[in-house]
Amino acid sequence: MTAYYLGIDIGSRTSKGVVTGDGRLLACHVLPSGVNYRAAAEKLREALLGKIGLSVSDIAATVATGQGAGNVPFPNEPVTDIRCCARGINGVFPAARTIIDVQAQSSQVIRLNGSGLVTGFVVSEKCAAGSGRFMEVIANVLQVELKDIGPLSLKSKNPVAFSTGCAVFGESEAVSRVAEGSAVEDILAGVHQALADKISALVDRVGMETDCALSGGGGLDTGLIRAVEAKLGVRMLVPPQPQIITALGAAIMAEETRGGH
Amino acid sequence: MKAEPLYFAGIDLGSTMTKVVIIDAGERLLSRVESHTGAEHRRLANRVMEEALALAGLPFSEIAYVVATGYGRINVPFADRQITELTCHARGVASLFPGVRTALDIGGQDAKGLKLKDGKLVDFVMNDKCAAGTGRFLEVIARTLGLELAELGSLSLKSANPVSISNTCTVFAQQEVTTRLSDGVPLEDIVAGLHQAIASRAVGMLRQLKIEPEVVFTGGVAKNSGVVKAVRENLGGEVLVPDDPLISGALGAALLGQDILQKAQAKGETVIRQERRLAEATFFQQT
Amino acid sequence: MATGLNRVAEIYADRAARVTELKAGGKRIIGYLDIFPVVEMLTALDLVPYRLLGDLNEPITRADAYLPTVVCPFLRSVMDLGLKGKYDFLDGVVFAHGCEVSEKMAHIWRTYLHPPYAHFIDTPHTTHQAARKQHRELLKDFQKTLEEMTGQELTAEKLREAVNIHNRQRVLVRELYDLRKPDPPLISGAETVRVMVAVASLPVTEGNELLEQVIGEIKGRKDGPAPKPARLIVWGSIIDNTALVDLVESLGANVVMDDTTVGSRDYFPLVEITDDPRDGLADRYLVALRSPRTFRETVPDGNRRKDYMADLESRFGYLKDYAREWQVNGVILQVLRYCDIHGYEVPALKDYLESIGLPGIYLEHDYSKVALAQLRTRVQAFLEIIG
Amino acid sequence: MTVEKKKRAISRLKSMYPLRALVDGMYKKAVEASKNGEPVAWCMVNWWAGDTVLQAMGVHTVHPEDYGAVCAAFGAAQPYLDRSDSEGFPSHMCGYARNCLGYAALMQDLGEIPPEAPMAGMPKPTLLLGSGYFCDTRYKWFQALGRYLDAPMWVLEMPHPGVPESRIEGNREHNIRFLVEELRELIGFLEKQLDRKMDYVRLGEIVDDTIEMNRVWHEVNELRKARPCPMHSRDFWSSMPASLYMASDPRVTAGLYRDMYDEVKSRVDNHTGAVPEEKYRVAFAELPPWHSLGFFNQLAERGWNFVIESWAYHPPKPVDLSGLSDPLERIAGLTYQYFSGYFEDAFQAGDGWGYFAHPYLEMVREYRCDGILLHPLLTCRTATNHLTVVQNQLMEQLKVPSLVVEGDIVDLNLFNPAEALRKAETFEETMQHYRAVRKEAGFDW
Ligand SMILES: Nc1ncnc2c1ncn2[C@@H]1O[C@H](COP(=O)(O)OP(=O)(O)O)[C@@H](O)[C@H]1O
Ligand SMILES: Nc1ncnc2c1ncn2[C@@H]1O[C@H](COP(=O)(O)OP(=O)(O)O)[C@@H](O)[C@H]1O
Ligand code: SF4
Ligand code: SF4
Ligand code: SF4
Repeated sequence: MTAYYLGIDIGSRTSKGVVTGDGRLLACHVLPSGVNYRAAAEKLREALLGKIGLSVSDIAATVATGQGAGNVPFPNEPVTDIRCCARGINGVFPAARTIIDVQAQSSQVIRLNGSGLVTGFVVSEKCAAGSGRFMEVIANVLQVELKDIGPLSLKSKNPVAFSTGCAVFGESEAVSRVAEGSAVEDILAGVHQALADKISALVDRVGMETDCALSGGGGLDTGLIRAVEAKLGVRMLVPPQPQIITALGAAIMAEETRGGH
Repeated sequence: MKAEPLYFAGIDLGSTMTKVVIIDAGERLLSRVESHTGAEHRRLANRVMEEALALAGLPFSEIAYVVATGYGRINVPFADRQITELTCHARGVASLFPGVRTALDIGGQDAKGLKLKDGKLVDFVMNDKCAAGTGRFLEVIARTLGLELAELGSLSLKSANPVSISNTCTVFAQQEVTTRLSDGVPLEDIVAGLHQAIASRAVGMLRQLKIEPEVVFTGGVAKNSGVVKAVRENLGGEVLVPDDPLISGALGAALLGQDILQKAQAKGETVIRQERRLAEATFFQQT
Repeated sequence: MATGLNRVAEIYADRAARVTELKAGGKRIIGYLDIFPVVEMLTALDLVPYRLLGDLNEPITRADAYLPTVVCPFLRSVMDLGLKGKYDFLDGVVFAHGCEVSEKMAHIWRTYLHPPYAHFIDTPHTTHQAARKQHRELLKDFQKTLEEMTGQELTAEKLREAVNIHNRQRVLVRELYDLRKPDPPLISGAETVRVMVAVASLPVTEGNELLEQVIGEIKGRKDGPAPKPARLIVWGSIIDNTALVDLVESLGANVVMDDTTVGSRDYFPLVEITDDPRDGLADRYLVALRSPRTFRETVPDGNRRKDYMADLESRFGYLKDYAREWQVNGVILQVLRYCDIHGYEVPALKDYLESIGLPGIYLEHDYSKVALAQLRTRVQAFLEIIG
Repeated sequence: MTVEKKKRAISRLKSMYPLRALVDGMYKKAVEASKNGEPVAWCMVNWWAGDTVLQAMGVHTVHPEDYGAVCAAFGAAQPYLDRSDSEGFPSHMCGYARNCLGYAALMQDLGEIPPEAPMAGMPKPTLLLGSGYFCDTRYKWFQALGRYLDAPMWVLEMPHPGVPESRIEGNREHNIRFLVEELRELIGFLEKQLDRKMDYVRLGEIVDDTIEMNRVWHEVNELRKARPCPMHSRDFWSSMPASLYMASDPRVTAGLYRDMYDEVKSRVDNHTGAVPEEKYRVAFAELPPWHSLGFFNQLAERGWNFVIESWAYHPPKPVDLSGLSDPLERIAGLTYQYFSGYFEDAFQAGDGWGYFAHPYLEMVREYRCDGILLHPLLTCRTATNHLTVVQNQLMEQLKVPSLVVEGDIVDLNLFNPAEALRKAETFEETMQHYRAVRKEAGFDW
């Protein structure tokens, strides 16, 4: 009989869940975390089980991670998101030795070995100007959908240089730039560059070893990926669903902890 | 010889609010106008000026001197002189509260501490890198909570139990606030907590200048009675707030205009002035 | 045509150009950090002393893995340039115990960059008799490693000659600074920075020639700085780039004097020629150099009590003289973030300035263009204060 | 100190308490002495050198550095830090210094010891004794105190052996001579200030007792190589000031360290560890977050045992100085040993990064550490400068990973315990990984 494992990643913006069985990804789901992490976790589990027609009792083990892991109301093993992320990427790209994980609240750079164990890491300050939230803030004020920011930004010829390092002031600067005639794509590209600069400073602190992967919601943003690649001078491995990598890793960890028994 | 018209205008093109003040030679306030600086207005400082002139019932040509200050001061084309907001605020404060030696100004984009001696600015500190600790922080939160800025103060005064918000970053605090609300924390406790956070940052900065009571508190954020209370608690001393805290910079600018003209006249010098023509202003420095 | 100043501009833009030429011609170039390595001993052995400086325009990327972010950004920049190979042409480096971080960086530098020759002088922090004696001993140690490296003997004769040439440079720098005394000054603050940086990038004799040429030109120039209401002195952490001075001068002030390195602080004191020239050198670098990193006794002889004002006078009195001679009406106290040596000095210096009625403004910056731009409003407000 | 209600995950040594009490008692003694008109010095740690001299001359001492840690642990530092800020001292400067400058400013206002000062407070000093070793703060801070205190100041100078230049012929000799002469000049200063003469016989005894005290203290720490480690860093930190600050007659202190030796030895014999289950042996660098020591309990619950910490607070490796008749030469010898004994390896390896970082290699190797917790301080260059080098070298040479947790010694606002714990949890995996790597590379732990 197949054992099923659940990985739950309650991020500050989005909650991600994954079910694995026999070492394969069987289902995944993403929903907004909202203000109630408990509810988000419940809904996530429901949706996942619904997708593959399983019930709670079919789940052999659950690992919860992310900012809201402490609020997950059903039995689980908590594991830090850095470890889960490393396992997740290892599952997809075994050759990856460095991960750039761009989440809503922070960015982190993780070094890992061939078994997906974390061998070093560094976490950014909690400043929105260095995380995925910067993109959201700007996208929101420019009334661009998140999914469109990447493609738009890639069209830019003249990225706007921001005069501030703060996401909030950056927001008003973006508004003024538009009012003064700057193109939306140039502003987006400017933010991508600003973010890539911060990320590259983080990378310098732990060092980079190729292959280098990019995960987290930031991995959905082609504009950011290109900006980081240009800055670091290497190609990024980006999984098809970068946002669920940490949840996938959590499921893998769930399997590992139970695997032997 | 034609007598000089003796009216002075100060325009404070702030990051959030644009303020214009017109005074006469007796330092009487003839008109004051405030308007959101907003993206489109940033280029249109002249509109606010026009409005102020209309209110005062004066043609532009009657204004003897125009001083521009604030974040966008460099680009007010019709100003005769640009003076930093630090000097202008100090001048405004000195006229409103003669003898005061320490002032705190929290505006939309920065917080400043001013040190005065004999009515003149002698030292200052400034915090302008991060929105946390500025009026912008409160704007963002008010927007999130669907509240008017003007409501924040009285609401927070109801709180007996301010909660502390663990995120310093404005953006993340905004999110934390929503989470706290959904946890059932009363709105007023959250708002009061935010006011405390702003106040403690501001007072921390102000401390870099040996504080000499009493402290005057100006800038848009001083309109918020909750922050005023928190600043008072943090300082452990009296805090003076002008009736119209928003305009102290513009007022100071107008007064400085008068000072400049008087000084020049006393020396028998002629003052160079811009053509009295309203024109568009841009916000960013032109390169 | 202002060929001297043009030459200055060229060297300032590409500091290494001349020394790499010399190196190709067989000269050995020795880098040194801060103002405490005794460069005369290099010159005496026909080695070219070359000052290690940072680059404000180059973002610090590599240094993060070797020096933490909470230390002097200037030193981080120097380290960063080293790691990026910008100092690979050096045949050796000399460090001294300037400040805590510069000392540590010396060791980090030799660990990771493996210079062919490296020497660290553990310059004492006090001017006690014991410390002076120790400093002389340290210079003997330095001499040993230099002689070993060059295979030549450092004779008193050669050393005396080197002292003379370096003293000549110091006299010339003073002459140059004298040209800042008139109102308006004949040379701007930013130009002075460029000259000083250029001089620190050349062998001493060439530096002297350049200085003579520049002084000649400036004396006769018509296109000097315009008069401005504020005449300022800049005090504090190292200035090896025109950015800050440019900013200040663009806002309506002339910077007419400095108490920083690369500037009056390292060039003004002369070396006394002593029987054993090393004695004069040891005392000049330990006692005569006026850096806040060197501690001087706070109690006048025979006294039990310390008098704060007397202490201030003995620490900062020379600034009053500068202010008088250069007709200064304001002081910029600029400190690089995390520079403890200068940071601790700020309140005391402010006390002193207040006592002599000179306005001062404290500016902290982190050795980057962005940070400097944010200082604009502060500088402007200060100039308004001076009025 | 902070009260812990729960059953502690770290089992503390009973013999630690009297040692800590000695240091705490210094404040009360100094306040008494000051009332009686006896001289009191505010003293930077110039390790044993200056303190032995002061003790022999009957000068009472308090150590503002220790007092910074005390204020932090009592949660009493904030008003002093605020005051320092308002005096215009940049806030990125040493937390101990800011605490002390704020304290001195307040004391000057009040004309007396601030009433809420922890312990008995530090009385107004007769002398300020700074030092030219280890950090610029040690003399710049004391010099800055001149704004508030009229006590004359002396800076005791020390050379920095332990660098490659120390091997130049004759260098050792002139360094020792320098130390001795410096001490003589200090004594001259004290004699003039205090109008009393140094009693060299008494000094000789104190110096010998100090050497012995350090020897015993060294032996205690040697025992910590045992598995499981019988003594946690927290006990070290509580006990170290007794030796660093010459808290009492060194003979008395030596007796207490001997008691500690016995207790630790019996734990070793009984295979009793300082934490219930020693899963990870961890080293610590440099200074701990005094305000949040509870953090170590949380880690202890996860099986982290802190088995060794920065060499800089450890006594010198024992050295035989009995052949030197001049007590000043013995102090110089001890001090020189302190700054060079840990670097023999560095000299052998011809390493330029010698004295400030190299000893960590030996430490981690001999105490068989799985990892090291680096605590860079935003306010202290000395304890932070070299940490990246330590991190790089431990990895390169020993395959031992480092965990970096930023914080501060005094300023609570700069340390985030939740984030620190998240990082620590992740780091466990890294330590496990490198265990395997070391095994493969032929290391024996
Ligand atoms: N469709 C998308 N296109 C581009 N970027 C996206 C998209 N969706 C999310 N993002 C980015 O991902 C970030 C959220 O990342 P995520 O890893 O989900 O964060 P968390 O785990 O903290 O909730 C957002 O801030 C945004 O920058
Ligand atoms: N009616 C009000 N009640 C409370 N706060 C207000 C009110 N109006 C403005 N503010 C606050 O004042 C800030 C703007 O202050 P101001 O001094 O005008 O700044 P600036 O000069 O940078 O535009 C806003 O960010 C807001 O927080
Ligand atoms: S700088 Fe802006 S984005 Fe960064 S922490 Fe401050 S408010 Fe947040
Ligand atoms: S600026 Fe300060 S920290 Fe930097 S090298 Fe100079 S003295 Fe040292
Ligand atoms: S070593 Fe660090 S903590 Fe200690 S006194 Fe010096 S600066 Fe302060």
